[in-house]
Amino acid sequence: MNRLKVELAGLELSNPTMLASGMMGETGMSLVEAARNGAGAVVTKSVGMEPRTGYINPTLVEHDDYYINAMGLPNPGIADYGEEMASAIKGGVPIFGSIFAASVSDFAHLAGKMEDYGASAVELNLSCPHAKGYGMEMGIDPDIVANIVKEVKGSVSVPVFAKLTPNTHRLLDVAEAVQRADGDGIVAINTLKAIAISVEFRRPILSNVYGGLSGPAVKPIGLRAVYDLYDRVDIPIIGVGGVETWKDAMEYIMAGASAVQVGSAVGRHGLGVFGEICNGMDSYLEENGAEMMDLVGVAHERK
Amino acid sequence: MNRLKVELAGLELSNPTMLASGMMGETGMSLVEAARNGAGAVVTKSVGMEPRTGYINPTLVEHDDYYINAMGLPNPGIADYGEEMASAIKGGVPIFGSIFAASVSDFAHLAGKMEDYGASAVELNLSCPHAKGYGMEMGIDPDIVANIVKEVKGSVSVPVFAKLTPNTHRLLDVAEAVQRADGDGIVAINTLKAIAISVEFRRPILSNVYGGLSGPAVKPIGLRAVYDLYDRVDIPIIGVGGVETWKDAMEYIMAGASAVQVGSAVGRHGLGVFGEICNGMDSYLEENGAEMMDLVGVAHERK
Amino acid sequence: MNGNEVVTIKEVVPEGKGITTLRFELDRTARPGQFFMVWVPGVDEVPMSVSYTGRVKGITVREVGTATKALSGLKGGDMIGIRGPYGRGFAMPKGKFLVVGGGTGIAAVLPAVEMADDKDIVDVALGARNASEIIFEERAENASNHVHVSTDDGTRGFHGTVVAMVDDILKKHSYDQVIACGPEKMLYYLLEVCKKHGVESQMSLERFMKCGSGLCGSCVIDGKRVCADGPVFYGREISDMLEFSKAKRDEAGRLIKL
Amino acid sequence: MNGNEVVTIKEVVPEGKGITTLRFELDRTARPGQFFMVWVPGVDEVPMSVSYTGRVKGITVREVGTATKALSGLKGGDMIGIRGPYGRGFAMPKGKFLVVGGGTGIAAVLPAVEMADDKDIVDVALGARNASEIIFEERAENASNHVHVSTDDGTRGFHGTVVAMVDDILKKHSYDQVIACGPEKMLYYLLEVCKKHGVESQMSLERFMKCGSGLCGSCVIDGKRVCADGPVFYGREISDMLEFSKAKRDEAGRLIKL
Ligand SMILES: Cc1cc2nc3c(=O)[nH]c(=O)nc-3n(C[C@H](O)[C@H](O)[C@H](O)COP(=O)(O)OP(=O)(O)OC[C@H]3O[C@@H](n4cnc5c(N)ncnc54)[C@H](O)[C@@H]3O)c2cc1C
Ligand SMILES: Cc1cc2nc3c(=O)[nH]c(=O)nc-3n(C[C@H](O)[C@H](O)[C@H](O)COP(=O)(O)OP(=O)(O)OC[C@H]3O[C@@H](n4cnc5c(N)ncnc54)[C@H](O)[C@@H]3O)c2cc1C
Ligand SMILES: Cc1cc2nc3c(=O)[nH]c(=O)nc-3n(C[C@H](O)[C@H](O)[C@H](O)COP(=O)(O)O)c2cc1C
Ligand SMILES: Cc1cc2nc3c(=O)[nH]c(=O)nc-3n(C[C@H](O)[C@H](O)[C@H](O)COP(=O)(O)O)c2cc1C
Ligand code: FES
Ligand code: FES
Repeated sequence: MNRLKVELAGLELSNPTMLASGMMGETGMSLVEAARNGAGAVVTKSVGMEPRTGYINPTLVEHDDYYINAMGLPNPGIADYGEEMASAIKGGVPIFGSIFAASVSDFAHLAGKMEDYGASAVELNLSCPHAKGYGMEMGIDPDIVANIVKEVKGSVSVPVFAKLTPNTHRLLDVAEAVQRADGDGIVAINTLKAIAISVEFRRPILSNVYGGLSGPAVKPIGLRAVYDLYDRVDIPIIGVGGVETWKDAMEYIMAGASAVQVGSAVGRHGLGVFGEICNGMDSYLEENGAEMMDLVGVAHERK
Repeated sequence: MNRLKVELAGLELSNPTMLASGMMGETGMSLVEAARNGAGAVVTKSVGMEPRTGYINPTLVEHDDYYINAMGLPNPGIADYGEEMASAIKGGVPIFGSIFAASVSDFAHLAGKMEDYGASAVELNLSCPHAKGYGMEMGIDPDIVANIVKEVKGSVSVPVFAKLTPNTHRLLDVAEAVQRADGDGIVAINTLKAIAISVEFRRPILSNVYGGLSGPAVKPIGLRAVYDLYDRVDIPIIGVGGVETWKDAMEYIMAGASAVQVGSAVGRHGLGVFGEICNGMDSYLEENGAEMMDLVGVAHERK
Repeated sequence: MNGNEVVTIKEVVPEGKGITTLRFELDRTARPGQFFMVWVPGVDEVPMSVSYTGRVKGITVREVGTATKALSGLKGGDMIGIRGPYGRGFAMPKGKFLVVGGGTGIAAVLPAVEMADDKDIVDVALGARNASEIIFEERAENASNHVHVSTDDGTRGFHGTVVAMVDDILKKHSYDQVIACGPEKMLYYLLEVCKKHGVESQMSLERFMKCGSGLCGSCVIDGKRVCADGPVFYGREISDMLEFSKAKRDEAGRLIKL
Repeated sequence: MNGNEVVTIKEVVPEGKGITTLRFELDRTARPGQFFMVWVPGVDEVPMSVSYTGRVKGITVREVGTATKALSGLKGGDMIGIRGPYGRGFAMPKGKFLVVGGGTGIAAVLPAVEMADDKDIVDVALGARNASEIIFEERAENASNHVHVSTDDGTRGFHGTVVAMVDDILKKHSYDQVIACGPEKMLYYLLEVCKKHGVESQMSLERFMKCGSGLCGSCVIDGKRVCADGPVFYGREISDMLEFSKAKRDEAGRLIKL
């Protein structure tokens, strides 16, 4: 019996761990590697209409407990990405096609392409904190988000997830807008807008100045977002932010997530992290005679 | 010569380190201790109209790189706080009287009392993320904030600082409102809304469920706030969030802060942290033939 | 790393009337005189001195209210949350020393008796209201050749307060230091006795604690944080405290005269 | 801890035509085959192999474009930003091994020569286009009794490619392993030669790197991250790579045929 199995928006995952968007997902074969290492599903790099080279380096700041990144959404563009999807599919796990765009119609176009390429779901990146004109700037407005979701829903038949930003006090309003527009699920959180400064050089480190904070430092914020979302919306929630151990993952599940995505830990600990999280959760479930789905949101029962 | 000296809103600080609000500041003698240990100024615990006992324990979650706290604004109430201020003044450094209230007129009343008690400045807590009806809920609305600041300015002659929340995308709009309303300075940031969950007990750890994230984990967000504020407003900025070393402090200064507040580090490293930060900054200034005030905002020159 | 952790109770030992020891495994270094913040979910989180400092740690609880009642009712296999250990513990004195425990304070000082690995350099004085509240006497005897016991009602050992007994002991023997924990009133008189005999002391104080880690200020006495700057202070430091035995703070931080 | 740090250049050593070593103090452990991300503010941050692994570390830069030009122009006292070391380095082989360096690749393998503390268990083959690009020959001789040198134009040592020279060496001597770094084309032929002689190898690969720490995927070859799963791979792993010597990715992640 597979205790780890979860179901969300009609998709079945053999376990609730997913590779987060941006983690090596530029290439199809990396997604296959993640699946081989135990990820229950994988998310592609956020792909846009045209190829983008991203920002020049430095694009990453590393610290004991966090990263700050400003890659600048490098991606080969949706046309070339078909080839990557063709290899990615060999991973044998559901693929979430992550997309970003500056207009509603571009979102719809990209989503359609992802479905054509074989994506099991679409993830709308409405939350990148450092790319001008994309992501977060639209992701804080419930009406804009509702429009995008509605349009995308009209053009694909796979489930549509909206990835939201925590850089606002309106997260819950935006999530409600997603639900109203028939969105199938919420992914939270993307990174927090952050900077790093070099004292020696008296300047910001990232070439783009601004980047996104991720890793263990953001887990308490991600958990809060998921916990709040679980009270506010009925559609499934995927938790992201600082997941490194089985306990981190379980905290998200108990807060209300039906699955978790793993980003920074893939750099900090390697791809083995998927197997370790799954083994840990499996032992816990066995000892407690429980199945994964029983635990979704249990932390709400006692406050 | 004292290279560390800074001036903000007409106040002179012998060095730019301050004890942040909430750190032991319930009692006057703790503020004296902080001053003796080298703090250039001290901020009181946020004091309200009535005594408050705060939330029951657990009120704190501790982690390698952060705390999450939900003290619940315990404080003896403004009437009793006069006695604490009478002892606090023996510290010989400027005291910022931090206040919180649910109405504009209460803010004005509290501010007046703090001035009467001998505060050198007033700090408006518009940003506590976990106390219902106070703090953050009003601190995200530029108009409400402008009203509070205007009213308080009308009732005191000491400078008025507004402490803002990072839990919104409107931080800069709120800061502009403070400036428009003749506020004398901005303090940023307060804690980020967060939770912690116990897997074993399948429940949130804090009795209040929600708390505020502080410590090294939030430094990149605090720096971002200060960096942005420096571009947007002309009034002085005090940086708070994750300051533990002289380099952390200097990063805030270079991002645009005229002073920094130290909170969590007082628990993590003890009160000796003020002396260490000052010594480190002093060596740096000496080696570089600079004075503190020369470095405020220098990171903006090269992007 | 003092972070939040959950441990499983391995053993529950009744020590005396209303006094219970809970043992659990925790892989952290704890020094005599330090304390944990102990969480009983749905009830409270309260400070408890470390009564066993080895790998299998222990706390010893006297039932006085809601949280201590919940703790006293736990069984083997139950779980509690732990933060810490926090605070400045007892420093190992140079020379010969006398360890004094009053009531539940005995639990806090017993590990200090055991930190001496020579049964002749540490003497012990244990006092309580009556015989049923004298705990850890055997543990003390395993670590010291001279264990004195007193009870207020005379049901065991010296009849009178532990302070009176210590006064007698100090008349006959000389020590380089006294180490103590107990009710503040006891510590007040003990400090007087130590001063009279010219002996330096280390005493563990108690104040109302919320964060336990030096942040919130609720435990402050004369500007010092009992949780972080203490709970153990030297007698000379305590002598300078205006609030010692005179006042404490309530949960709102208001000064309450004692 | 691999976090961002700023170091001061202690020494600048010209090694050959357009090749410069920068030495700086950095208190981190680095193994042969690992690399740093090196930041020149206002210019770029690029991957550079560790060419000295001791406390005073070094990188050896060949000038090919903007960033490497900026690095080559630095003077003692200048500062650079450092992240890392990152990646899987060379594993110390069991038995006798041959270290092969081609061009700037010599800088990356020299520490691998020095990890053997017996001059007889490691032999060395260094190759470059011409004599002025042969670097670290003396360093190699200090660590090995057999150092072979080749140049494409015959201005020093064996006249021909380093791969041709290694083919000769492998005909006469047997090794348990070959360790190599150099241009991908060289590695391609070297791998063929190793296979022919039945010798296992470890080779350090290069791909376009942004994050350097296994996150962004820009350095991926056949699903493996060169920065984190490599840069050193075993010959048997490289043989399975469809993109090796055939294709690489540009900055947008597009596949470019080689
Ligand atoms: C450093 C330190 C070490 C301690 N070690 C021990 C020990 O080893 N064994 C033991 O039995 N007790 C110990 N105590 C006392 C113990 O913490 C209190 O008895 C306990 O918190 C009472 O909680 P309650 O809910 O049972 O009682 P309540 O009904 O809540 O209170 C009873 C009395 O306990 C005190 N108290 C309540 N809450 C706290 C608190 N958070 N911090 C401090 N005092 C409080 C108050 O004075 C109150 O009047 C220690 C206290 C401190 C400060
Ligand atoms: C693991 C690794 C170790 C390396 N070690 C060394 C070394 O020890 N000494 C040395 O001189 N060089 C080394 N390089 C190569 C070095 O990183 C590039 O020469 C350098 O980045 C070129 O930058 P540029 O601005 O001078 O040239 P550009 O004009 O930007 O580019 C010149 C060529 O260098 C390559 N390049 C540019 N940027 C990068 C990048 N971020 N990552 C990888 N390749 C890039 C491209 O193929 C490009 O065509 C190493 C590369 C890798 C991946
Ligand atoms: C290097 C890097 C690149 C990322 N790229 C993307 C991206 O393209 N699209 C996206 O939606 N999120 C992106 N993210 C955000 C992650 O998917 C994730 O939401 C965030 O990092 C928090 O999770 P973590 O703490 O597990 O890393 C990126 C994060 C990092 C560190
Ligand atoms: C235990 C605790 C209590 C706090 N109480 C207050 C408060 O009463 N008023 C306030 O404005 N900020 C309060 N804060 C926020 C701090 O002043 C500070 O803004 C925040 O902790 C970030 O700084 P740090 O990372 O240095 O701790 C509190 C923080 C902590 C950890
Ligand atoms: S209990 Fe918070 S400072 Fe001591
Ligand atoms: S350079 Fe980013 S994964 Fe290798």
